[in-house]
Amino acid sequence: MTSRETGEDDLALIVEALPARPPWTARLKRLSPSLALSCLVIALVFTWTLLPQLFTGYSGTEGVPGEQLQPPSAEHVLGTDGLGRDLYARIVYGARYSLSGAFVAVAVGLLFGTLLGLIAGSRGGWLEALIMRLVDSLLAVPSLLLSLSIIVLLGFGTINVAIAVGAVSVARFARLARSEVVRVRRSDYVEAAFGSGGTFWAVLRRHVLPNSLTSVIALAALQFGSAILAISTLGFLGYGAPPPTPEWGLLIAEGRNYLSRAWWLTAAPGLVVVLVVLAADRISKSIQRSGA
Amino acid sequence: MTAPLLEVDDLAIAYRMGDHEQRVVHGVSFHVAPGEVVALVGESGSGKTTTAQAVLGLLAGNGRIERGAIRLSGTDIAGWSQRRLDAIRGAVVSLIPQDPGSSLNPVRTVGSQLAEVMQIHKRGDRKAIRTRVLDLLTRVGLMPAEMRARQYPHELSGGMRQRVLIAIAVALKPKLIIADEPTSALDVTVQRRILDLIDELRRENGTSVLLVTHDLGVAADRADRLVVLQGGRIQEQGPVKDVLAAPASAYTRRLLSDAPSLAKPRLRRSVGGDATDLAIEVDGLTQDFPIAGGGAKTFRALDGLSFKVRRGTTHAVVGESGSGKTTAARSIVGFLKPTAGRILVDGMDVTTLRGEALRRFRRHIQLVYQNPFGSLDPRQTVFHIVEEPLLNFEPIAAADRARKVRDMIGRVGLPEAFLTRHPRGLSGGQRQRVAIARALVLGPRVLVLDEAVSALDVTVQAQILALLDELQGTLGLTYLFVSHDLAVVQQISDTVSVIHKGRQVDGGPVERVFARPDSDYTRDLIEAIPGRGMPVLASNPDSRAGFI
Amino acid sequence: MIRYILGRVGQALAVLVVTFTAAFVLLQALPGDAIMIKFMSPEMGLSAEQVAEIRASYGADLPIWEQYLKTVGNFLSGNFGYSIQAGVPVRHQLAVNLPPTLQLAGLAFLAAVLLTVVLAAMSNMVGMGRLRGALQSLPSLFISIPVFWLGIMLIQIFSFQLGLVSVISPGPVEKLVLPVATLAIPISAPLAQVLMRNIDEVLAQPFVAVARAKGASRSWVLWRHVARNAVLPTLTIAGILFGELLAGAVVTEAVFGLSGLGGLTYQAVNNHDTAVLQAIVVISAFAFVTINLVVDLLYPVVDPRLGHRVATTT
Amino acid sequence: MVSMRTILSAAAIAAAIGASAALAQSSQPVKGGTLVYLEQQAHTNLYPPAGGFYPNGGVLNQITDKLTYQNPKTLEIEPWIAESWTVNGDATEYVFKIRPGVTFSDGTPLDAAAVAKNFDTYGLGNKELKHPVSEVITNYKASEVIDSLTVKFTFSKPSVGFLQGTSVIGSGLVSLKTLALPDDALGDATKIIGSGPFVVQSEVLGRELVLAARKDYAWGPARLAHQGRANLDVIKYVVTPEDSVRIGALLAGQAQVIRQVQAYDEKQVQSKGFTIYAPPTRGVNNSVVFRPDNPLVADLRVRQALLHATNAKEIVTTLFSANYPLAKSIIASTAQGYVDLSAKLTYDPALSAKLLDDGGWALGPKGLRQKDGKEMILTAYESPPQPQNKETLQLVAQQWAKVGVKLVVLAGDAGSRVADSLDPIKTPVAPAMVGRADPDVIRSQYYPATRNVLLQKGGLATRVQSFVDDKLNGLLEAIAAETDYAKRMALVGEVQTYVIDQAYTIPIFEEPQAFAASPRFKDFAFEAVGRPSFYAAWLAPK
Repeated sequence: MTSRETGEDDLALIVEALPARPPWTARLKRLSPSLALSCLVIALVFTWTLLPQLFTGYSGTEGVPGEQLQPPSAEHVLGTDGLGRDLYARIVYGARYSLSGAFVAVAVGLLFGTLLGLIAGSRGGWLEALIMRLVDSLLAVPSLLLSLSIIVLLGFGTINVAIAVGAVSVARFARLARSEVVRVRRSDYVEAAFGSGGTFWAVLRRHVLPNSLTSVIALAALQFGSAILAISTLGFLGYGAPPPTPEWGLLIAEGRNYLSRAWWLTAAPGLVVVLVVLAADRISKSIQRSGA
Repeated sequence: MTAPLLEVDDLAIAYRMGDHEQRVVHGVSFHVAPGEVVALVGESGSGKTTTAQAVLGLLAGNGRIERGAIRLSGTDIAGWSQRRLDAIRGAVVSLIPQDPGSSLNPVRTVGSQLAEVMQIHKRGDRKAIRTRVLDLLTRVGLMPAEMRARQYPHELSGGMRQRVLIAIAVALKPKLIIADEPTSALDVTVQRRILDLIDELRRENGTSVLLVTHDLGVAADRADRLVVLQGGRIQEQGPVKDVLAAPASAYTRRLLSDAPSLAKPRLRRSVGGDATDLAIEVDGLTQDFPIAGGGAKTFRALDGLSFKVRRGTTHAVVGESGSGKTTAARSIVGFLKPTAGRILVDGMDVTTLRGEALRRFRRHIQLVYQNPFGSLDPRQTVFHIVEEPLLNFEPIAAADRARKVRDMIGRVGLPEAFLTRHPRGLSGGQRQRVAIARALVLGPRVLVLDEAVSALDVTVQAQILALLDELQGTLGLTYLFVSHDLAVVQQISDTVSVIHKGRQVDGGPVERVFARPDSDYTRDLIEAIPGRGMPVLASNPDSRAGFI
Repeated sequence: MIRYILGRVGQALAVLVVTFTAAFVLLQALPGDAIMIKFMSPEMGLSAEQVAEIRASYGADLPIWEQYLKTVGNFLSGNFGYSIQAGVPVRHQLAVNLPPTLQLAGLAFLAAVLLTVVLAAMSNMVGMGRLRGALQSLPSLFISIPVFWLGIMLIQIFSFQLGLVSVISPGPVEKLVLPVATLAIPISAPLAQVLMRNIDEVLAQPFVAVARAKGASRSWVLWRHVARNAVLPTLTIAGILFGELLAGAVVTEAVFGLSGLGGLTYQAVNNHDTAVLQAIVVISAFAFVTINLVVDLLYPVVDPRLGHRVATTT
Repeated sequence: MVSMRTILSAAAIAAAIGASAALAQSSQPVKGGTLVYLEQQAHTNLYPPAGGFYPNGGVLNQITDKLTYQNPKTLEIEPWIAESWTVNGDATEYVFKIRPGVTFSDGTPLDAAAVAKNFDTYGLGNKELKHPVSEVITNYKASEVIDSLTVKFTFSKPSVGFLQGTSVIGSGLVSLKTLALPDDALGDATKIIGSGPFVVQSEVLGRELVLAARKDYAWGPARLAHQGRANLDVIKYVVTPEDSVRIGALLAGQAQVIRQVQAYDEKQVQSKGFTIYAPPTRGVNNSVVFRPDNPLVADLRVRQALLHATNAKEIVTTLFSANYPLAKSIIASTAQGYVDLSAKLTYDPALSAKLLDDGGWALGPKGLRQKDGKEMILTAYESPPQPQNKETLQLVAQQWAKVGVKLVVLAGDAGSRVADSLDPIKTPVAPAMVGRADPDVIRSQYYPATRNVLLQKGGLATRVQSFVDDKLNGLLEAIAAETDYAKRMALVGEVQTYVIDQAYTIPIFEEPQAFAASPRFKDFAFEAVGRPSFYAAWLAPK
């Protein structure tokens, strides 16, 4: 059966009207405000991780006894905590731990998950069956139970917590990667690549990987957000990084005890987390679209 | 003459693309008289479908009528709210859509979807509607109606689905039917029956039809008047006879000349040469596929296909969907291992090749795909697409590679500027040229073209065919041309095999087969080709130039 | 079809076995064990010999593989072992803790589905043009809020500030309002996102245009054509969400001081009470595979197209 | 018989907590009503000797009676289930006369036989049933039922602490049925059959526990103002781990009493007209102890340096309130035998720095002390049950950092915590406290065979290499054995001085049990070490 791509050509005409690759200024112009804002948020948070001292004069870990539990004020923008530590400073310094944590988590999931999915999707056969059953059983164990056990196993600390969170997301990445690889493998251009004498690995490298990665990257951006949340949840359950690490999840988790006395201690970090996760989510969506 | 049923007056439509608006229909005006069939003819991007959607009030979300009027029996409905339009849609104006495959809700029975149009417009009670449904199904030739009514779309063939959609369109005896490419997704034989059915029904009810099509042949056979659109502007309009006889606009002339037709002279006479120098020899090719979930049961897609192709000639494998022609192509290039039979390409038996040997064999024979949108990696630039095959064999210096690629891009008639483009920046024809360049860059002796021009507009199609012809001349290539379109086949191939349900029903030199077919099936195929009544214009000289 | 079903069931069993074994190995690897934690804590003041005896009495001194076989045997005979920390058979603990969690998770899931449908429907209503964006970004907001934080906030606002519901000794219904909300909101987010995406995809299908061309109104099309087509693929993520539900339950139960599987899990991990954990893993794995099995087997039934196509749960 | 001087001295001491209990002696008690009591943690095993754990004590104290009653005001030992008693000269024989007509809630009589069986179990443990030995009973030999209401206990060595030991929650009397159960069946409160004013009615493990008043209860301690059955009908224990939820629920009127009110919440609770109760625990102060087996803290100078680097005053003023008095010794100023050692507990960074230098710990780069390549990095696990322990340790870490010592505070899961706490290498430092109104508490805290906080060799901690302090252990044994009260108190003083001189411990504050209660809740009383007693309590109508 033949099918006609109606309308495709006049679209092509429009594209031809533009230069092959629009200059970044042009692309920036077409950036939607919400996306721009999201990028801004992430960018800011990143600079926090790199040069916290630029953003605050206070220490993120050392408190000033006698200045504890002060409400937000001129010298303490977001108030102080039970040890007289400036909350804003703790949030700024905490970015390093939260983000690195989230990064490690995503990296673990991305690396192992994508690898498994790639092998399963491209090799197929019994190997695929085996891998996917393993992935399923990973999903079958309640994520929290899994990460808790892993932490107990590895011991406490930012990185271990991150690994535990990442291990849980391996399954998601694996499944997505596999389905993407399978999709790409069915495409004509992959067959054409084989048809022009391409070896398995060459085709994998040139076509399958780059084309299946878009949605995987999108998922990564999404997971980045949920990793921060997962880490904070573990902090709440007492499985977070050891004090006085100003990791955001810990801030919310510790702050909640003061809720009836000092609301700002959980409200402020909570808000920051929500913003960052929202931003990650928004960026993930736009990556997804750009791929489609 | 009577007052027009539909009057489109200076209609302009624009689509929102990101932050700016892109006008695609520029002040189109035409009318449809009661009982009349008017064909909107144009290639992709001509704005014909957009115009039709506007008449139904079903523009895509980002579409907007900028100005102009759409008068239905005198009243302008251009500004109407969806709510008001709902009242006339289906009852006064109805639609026969393009792709029967996806135009029916997959999870509801055809009966319920046919009944729905009557429920929406509250025509009769349950019982009345049910009997009407059965009548309609019977009328469009879906029998036994009771059984069909209970079936789901996926249980029907393309033609049957289109009949259901026709039944839906005529159910309420509307004044106007908009048929948007009603048969372009169907095989020619089916196409003819469907078009006949539409004709009968509209005669019965004195319905007017606005026939939207890319196929001048179909328009010529079925319409009273033609409206030729290009780039959202009307090139010319008038009674079919006049327009075809004496096209006023150059564009119409071009369309006429480029439209493939049996009556046309062949592009080239078949070469003489050594009858024993065979590029391809297929002998008793048989291919079985396991039936999914059917255990050991298998389905025979090809049954003992045999033919020989002399070097430097073009052999066509013709058949309708499901005939097994694509299977044949894929077996010959070595993507499928045949169940039985022998395939010699340049004297090598493809069926015996495995692993590395098969990989090396690839450089002898290349495949060009039907869909130029799916066969190019969206992430590669034209340069990398064409370069890639060179990386797969003996290493070649980067400079040489670049030279080869440039050379090849030039040969397929694309400017070097395109090397940095990505496929999405190219039109369909351009993409197919890139695909051909990729196929040829390894310097194969044999090229298998699987419906390689079917997805293209006639003008583009003509250019690609011309290009292929030229390349064959200069490079002495052998083509295996797989197609459903006899007209095209007749134009470019020397020998042909007609296959039907996996079996070869006809074979031999094109002239012989087309003049004196062995099988009734071939005869039907030939008769079904639309546009037999069309006048013949000499092939357009500027076809070879230009790369639109 | 039969082969498809058998294949599916086989896969399910495979997953169960793999999960069981993997969990057993993981749990054995945990540092220290319940016996040490309970009997070597200073409050008990036991001598080393006494602890050794206790260890033996639990069969905790057998080699790993023997313990593994023993555990497998026990589970097959429906004996989930003995919780060292609580000093009661695991079966009893489950009997106490499973029902409330199932109730909570079940209601939360329903609430989430309801919320999802409302969101999806509203964002596709006509005249929602302005609100649409907001409604569609709501799910993103939902997944961005830490569950425990949400819970604590809901308590503070609805129980302590407004005094609408009591959290300490509430009535049977009252008891569930806030926890269900806390659990449902984050769960509804992925559902809503998938559903909305599917709806948009289906709306782009030609058959929708055909339905409109019949004169069907937007909402008619939404309910009679889009709904079913869009909901089907959404179903398939139910399996994934189950895990999320349990994770959410741990936190929710901790915040609201409810008894349930969540709290049990947390306590068990905390005290390395491997018998309990093994049982929880098996139960949730079982639930997981059954849910997915049901979805997979139902899918072809609900969707006539898939005579035997496999419904993926991603 | 306990000498007069105890009572006097004790009376003086007791004044402190008198205040709280005395608060609401006014208007007529109301019978009936349900009390909702919010606990921070779920009770664990309710084998009475495990009553040292606060949530356990909070339950056991309502459902069991004891042989004797220690008056929280005077600390004098008064009759309760035992009408009278005699002790021989060297405290190796105790004879108790049991009050007639007392029954357990299962109807069985609380007689000499029952008491004997109870103390045989507590004193010797029960291997088959895995019942451990009670830490409050030492040198227990045997019991002898003289007649149905007279029982005699004999000891291998003098056991002076025993009389007071019979008054503590850990010696709560339970029915023979209960004692016949294996230890790990006692996690279920409904299995604990006592003779107390309340009876366990129902329980949701780990979440909720309902006690009902025993209508026929008529054997409360004779000297109490309140007699007969308890005023309240029902007590509902709800385990509510979330601090904010406990406070919120109390203020919102959803509960009447909550345990563990953090110091930072006291102000606003009182400002809303609610009452804070902070009975002292009279035991070993909330402190930081060292594990000298770990080479890093083996050197006395290092320990002393850290002692002087710790600014306990700052901790108390920053994190706590007036209810948390600054520690002046290793035991509370309200505990027996306390001596004021505040002179030795000075905050003196200069001295501390000097001591470290002398110890060969020179300031390295990044301000961390080093000695032949090793850095001075210590590790401690936070102890969740102790008030703001995480914050306390963080503050300590901050203070130690000033002298170039790094303290890593871990928030481990219970499992890892217990495991690591038994390994001096993993945990050279640990937070510690224990509440019990008897000098013997010091022994149970430091003695290798019991809590062994210093991790000496000979205890459960198998990873300990060599560290043993025979002088300390000798003193501890002496305390347990010494029969003469004055000599005993002298020894207690000696131990305190020794422990501080050795800088085994850095005392921080005297830990109270902080409760908050609605103004409607009256006659809220506490036993000697701060466990709540709801026997006399009552709820005023709204």
